Amino acid sequence: MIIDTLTSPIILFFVLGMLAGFARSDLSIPEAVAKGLAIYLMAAIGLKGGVSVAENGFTPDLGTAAAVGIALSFLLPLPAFYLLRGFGRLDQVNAGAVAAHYGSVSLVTYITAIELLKGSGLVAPGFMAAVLALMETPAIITGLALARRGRAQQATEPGSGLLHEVFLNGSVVLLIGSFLIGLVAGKENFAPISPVFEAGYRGVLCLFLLDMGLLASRRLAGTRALTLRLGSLAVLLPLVNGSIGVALGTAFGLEVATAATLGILAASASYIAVPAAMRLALPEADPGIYLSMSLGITFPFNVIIGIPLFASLATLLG
Amino acid sequence: MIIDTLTSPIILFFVLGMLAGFARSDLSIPEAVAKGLAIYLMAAIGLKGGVSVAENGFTPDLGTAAAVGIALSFLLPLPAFYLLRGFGRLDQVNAGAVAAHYGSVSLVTYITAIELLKGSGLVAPGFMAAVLALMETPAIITGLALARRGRAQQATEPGSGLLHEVFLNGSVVLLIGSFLIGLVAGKENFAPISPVFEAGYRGVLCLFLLDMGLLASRRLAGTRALTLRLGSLAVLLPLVNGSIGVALGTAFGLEVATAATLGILAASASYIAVPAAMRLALPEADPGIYLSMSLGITFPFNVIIGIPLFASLATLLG
Amino acid sequence: MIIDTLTSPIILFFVLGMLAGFARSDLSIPEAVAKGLAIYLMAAIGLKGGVSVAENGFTPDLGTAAAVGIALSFLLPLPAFYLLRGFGRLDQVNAGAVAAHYGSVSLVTYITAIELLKGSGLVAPGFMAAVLALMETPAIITGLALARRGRAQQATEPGSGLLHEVFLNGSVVLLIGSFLIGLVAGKENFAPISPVFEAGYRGVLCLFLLDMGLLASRRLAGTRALTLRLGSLAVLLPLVNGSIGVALGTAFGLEVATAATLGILAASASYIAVPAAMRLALPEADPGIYLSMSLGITFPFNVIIGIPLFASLATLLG
Amino acid sequence: MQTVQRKRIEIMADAPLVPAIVAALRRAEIGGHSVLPVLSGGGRSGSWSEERLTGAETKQLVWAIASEEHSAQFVDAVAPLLSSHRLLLTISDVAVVRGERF
Amino acid sequence: MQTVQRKRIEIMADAPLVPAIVAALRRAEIGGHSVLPVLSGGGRSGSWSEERLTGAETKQLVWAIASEEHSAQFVDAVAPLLSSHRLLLTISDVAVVRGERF
Amino acid sequence: MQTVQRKRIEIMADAPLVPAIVAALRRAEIGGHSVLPVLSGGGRSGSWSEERLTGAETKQLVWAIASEEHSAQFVDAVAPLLSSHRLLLTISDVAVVRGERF
Ligand SMILES: Nc1ncnc2c1ncn2[C@@H]1O[C@H](COP(=O)(O)O)[C@@H](O)[C@H]1O
Ligand SMILES: Nc1ncnc2c1ncn2[C@@H]1O[C@H](COP(=O)(O)O)[C@@H](O)[C@H]1O
Ligand SMILES: Nc1ncnc2c1ncn2[C@@H]1O[C@H](COP(=O)(O)O)[C@@H](O)[C@H]1O
Ligand code: NA
Ligand code: NA
Ligand code: NA
Repeated sequence: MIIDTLTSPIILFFVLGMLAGFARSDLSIPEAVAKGLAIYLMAAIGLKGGVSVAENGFTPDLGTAAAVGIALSFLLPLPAFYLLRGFGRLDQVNAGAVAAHYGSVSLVTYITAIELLKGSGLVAPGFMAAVLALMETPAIITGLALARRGRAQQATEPGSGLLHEVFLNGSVVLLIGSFLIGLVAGKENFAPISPVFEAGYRGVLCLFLLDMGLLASRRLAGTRALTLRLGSLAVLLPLVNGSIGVALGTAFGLEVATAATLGILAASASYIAVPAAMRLALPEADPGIYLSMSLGITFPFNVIIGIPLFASLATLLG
Repeated sequence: MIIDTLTSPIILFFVLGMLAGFARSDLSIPEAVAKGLAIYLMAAIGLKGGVSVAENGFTPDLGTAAAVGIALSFLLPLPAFYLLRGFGRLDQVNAGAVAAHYGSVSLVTYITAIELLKGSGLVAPGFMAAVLALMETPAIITGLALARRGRAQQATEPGSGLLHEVFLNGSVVLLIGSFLIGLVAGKENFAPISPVFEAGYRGVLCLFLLDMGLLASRRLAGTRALTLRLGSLAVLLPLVNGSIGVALGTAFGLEVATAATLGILAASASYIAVPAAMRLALPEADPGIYLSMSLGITFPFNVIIGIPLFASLATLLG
Repeated sequence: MIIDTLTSPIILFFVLGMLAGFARSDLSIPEAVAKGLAIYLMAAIGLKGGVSVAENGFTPDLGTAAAVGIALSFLLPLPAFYLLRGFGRLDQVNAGAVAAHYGSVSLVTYITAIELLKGSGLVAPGFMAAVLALMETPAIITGLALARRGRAQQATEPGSGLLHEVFLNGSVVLLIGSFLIGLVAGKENFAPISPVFEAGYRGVLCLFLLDMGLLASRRLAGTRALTLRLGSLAVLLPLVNGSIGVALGTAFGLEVATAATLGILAASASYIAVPAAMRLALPEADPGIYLSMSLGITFPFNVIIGIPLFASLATLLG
Repeated sequence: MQTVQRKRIEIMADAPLVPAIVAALRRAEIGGHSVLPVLSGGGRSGSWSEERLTGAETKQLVWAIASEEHSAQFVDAVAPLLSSHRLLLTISDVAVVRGERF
Repeated sequence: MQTVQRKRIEIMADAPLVPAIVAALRRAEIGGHSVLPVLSGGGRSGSWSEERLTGAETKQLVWAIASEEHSAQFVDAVAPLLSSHRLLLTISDVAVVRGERF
Repeated sequence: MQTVQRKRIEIMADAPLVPAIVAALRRAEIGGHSVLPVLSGGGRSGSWSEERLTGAETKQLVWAIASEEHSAQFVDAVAPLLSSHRLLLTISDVAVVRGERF
């Protein structure tokens, strides 16, 4: 499947972005357009997920995957935190901030995985879009608790802003909202809008991944904060988390494609929702560390190696 | 038809935007993207209108609808102005400014109406896109005359800028321009570009209405200027104007779908072209008032209740 | 073919943009959206070029066209420079800067040409997208050498930045990159993304040319630097360069469509990559001159007259 | 370090009014200006940040360097508009390097 | 030329922190503010310009005109946050034309 | 209110030249800078606002807080470029709160 991966235009555009970024080309996609593409992708996966649940009904798998996903998001920051403090030599605040990123999930990794899995015959059920949304925030709570453990809660402003940021952040609202819209509308009402949300999907993903490649390589090139130990952890953590995710999913009786997707979600690290929350709640943590790790290393690792790896693991165990 | 409306993804995205805005989620569509979507929608309805006239030729209905539309735009600000001064307790300048908004039309209400009407078998003729463009500006002239009546014309700069703003504002130029392009190109030349302007249309409209929902609810939540009386007028005025529009359209022998669309145009209130003109010509009028009324109340009212209502009224009278 | 041209929506949108710009309408496409559209168009022509070479294999024509194209880009600035100094009365620096623009190529002229030629049965081979990319930069080198001849190289900063700008500028990287992606992916892997990059292409081009029309006419209206002599050269240079391009292409045995496209590339003048390089390397040259000539006059001239003209010339000679 | 003393004029204004302000700058013989975007803001009439599609409440910041004499001329010309048009006009001192031409 | 002396407060801050700063301005009874976008920058912790999708490192410039008294009040309130939140807070003198209300 | 006196340097420059200016700031040991977007403008060579696709005439505003010494150093280094590159370079006084590190 790795070879399949490497002739997929989606991945090739990502690689092009990485190379252009490393070569310091001035190629760039305007911020507003990138945000627009992200909104489109979120609406599309939400809608398609909702429509597919409207077709197939609520299966027990849905409940299982959601429960396992939420548990993973809550718990994965714990081992990560100890690895980051011990092997990674981070202080408490930075270790908590990074751990939150690795417990949470990456939307783009998910979207890419769905496409690549489809290419090799593993069709993840649509409801995983809702599981994705549910896994975004629990890790933030665990990460903050770890970062602040044993310290008096500071009485600075952002407090209330944070809860808000966490539970009503744009991507969660849009994912869950479009999921519900897909559920209410059903296949018939989805038909007239499917030229945009279905047919256009993969092409838009190419352009979006071009931009992600540029972001990832520039982030890596511009960093001053990354040590060799942290770089290694940015590969080790997805391996550990992803394996746990696949194993748990299989153990709870999920289908191969579902378990593979759950593993990929567990392996992925957030670089949109969690950084914004951390900047607000832990401004003393260094964004250079958590962004370089999650966006600069873990994201490309997952896209190119992690996805086929966890797909194989799920097939093996399933 | 109201139930149809409520399972349409277009309306559901609007409702999602309203809810997200009221919950103060940080979900937002970048300004540049929203403007890009608006330009796309205007070009698409202009083109499709022109192509349909190229197909069907100039019918007498076209002339009738245009004439009635222009007359409505000129005259509807008059009763609105007296209601706003009397019941609404606004001063002369603000009443004139608001009246101009209600005489003019809302592009997005029109687009949404066309889609929803189509869903219930009422196909508005393509030339209504040109009628829409013609109805944008006359109300501005009446509104300004009302606001300035009895006062010496002030000799400040913007004067000449205004005429320009009114007659060459981007949306009028783009609507009329694409209408003419559609007319010249005809169905055959339109075919190669129809995947973008025809197939993509409804999906793009979903994303655009998501943004409009966000704008409308934030405008309403952020206002300090809205009284209960003005809020009631923001529901009463579209009811009155829309009924007049449908009745006149029917009286002049227009088809049911045409009369319904004319009513919806009359009921709709501008929130793009007219506010910009008012900011220039009547800077002392409070944008908090006219934007809250037209964008915050009248627009959602029309999208959810007004469109099916005037469609039923036209069917009844027709 | 000129009549075909004038009923094509692509050209009509360009004309609409020109008229709106001259009438000083406030119609405008947000910068970020225009850049997004440009990126889309570059990725699309690169991809389609690569896929077509993957289909048809590397033909000798490819090598010939590339070699002739590079030679043209290197050499065309020379006659242009002497015309600009002599007839145009420009100083050495400005003449060198303008000459670089006319040796290099315009992406949008190319894209428009491909579409219009296709309309009249001349299908340019996909590899011309790579030739386009190869022709972008050599002219910059010649133009700079001409501008600086006989003068000590100044020791200001931008030097190293320039090489970078020239060889890794975004459009070259994206064009060559997507060409290679198309080559690797081939027709089969291109199929799932073709709804975006193939079907959407012409519609997007309409919106992009609307913007180009606005830019061209505003550039022309806002200029203070353009003399009648320079204005005439902005028509003469594309005529000369385009004829040389068609003649050379035909002489080297290229097919009619290929020779026509080569001529159009030779006739076109850059207004994206070269101006940015000139601003860096020759900041004392006046952007008012080179942008008004290339974007304000030569670009519209080529789109409306040059393309059908060189197509006819190639058919005649071929 | 060869500098001249100049005034920096900054005017926060509604986007639709900016052309009129630029025209007033020209009439006061101020030869150059730049316009900076503003994302959001708040004041006595509430806060704005999302009305940008309508554009009616978007602000822009007009930024111009001018001599004391010209800036006084400009202020006198534009003062009547200040309250009716809700403009915020500030002036501060600034040293312009090699700035004889401004 | 009728002007009053005021302070111009400018705070360069991470975008997610701007609402908290605006709240602090309000608590110091500073009635208005504007927020300007910032494209890119560099400092001791490296340079940023392309992280904008994530938004975590994007800066914005909060710009407010206030009386000397109110601005001192604001600075005292916000000073503790300056280093933990990496804010850059500058204050300068400015003449506001017809500016009694600011 | 614990402040230090610093200089605010503002340079209006063509976007393609901004990296060179930032490099010059670094050479003058000015440790930080920010770049603000500019929407449009006008000067002796006409007005610009829509050339943004080509980027060749777009301006940006480089904004840096520095000590008097470093800013003088910077100005001396960059002065030769001012006219050939059409830069507008202004310097003004500013109080930086808790600003020892700038
Ligand atoms: N003191 C201030 N400092 C900075 N910007 C202000 C100030 N007062 C008002 N503004 C800006 O001007 C807009 C309109 O102000 P107002 O007319 O007071 O509602 C606000 O939304 C801000 O963007
Ligand atoms: N006095 C000024 N104040 C503010 N910006 C200026 C001034 N003069 C020039 N500029 C800016 O610099 C650009 C180029 O100026 P110029 O070289 O005079 O054409 C203008 O388009 C403005 O954006
Ligand atoms: N001296 C300065 N002048 C202007 N902006 C600065 C300065 N120092 C820092 N900044 C801005 O603040 C950001 C963070 O700075 P730092 O915390 O030093 O990395 C930088 O990326 C710049 O955008
Ligand atoms: Na994870
Ligand atoms: Na109306
Ligand atoms: Na050429």
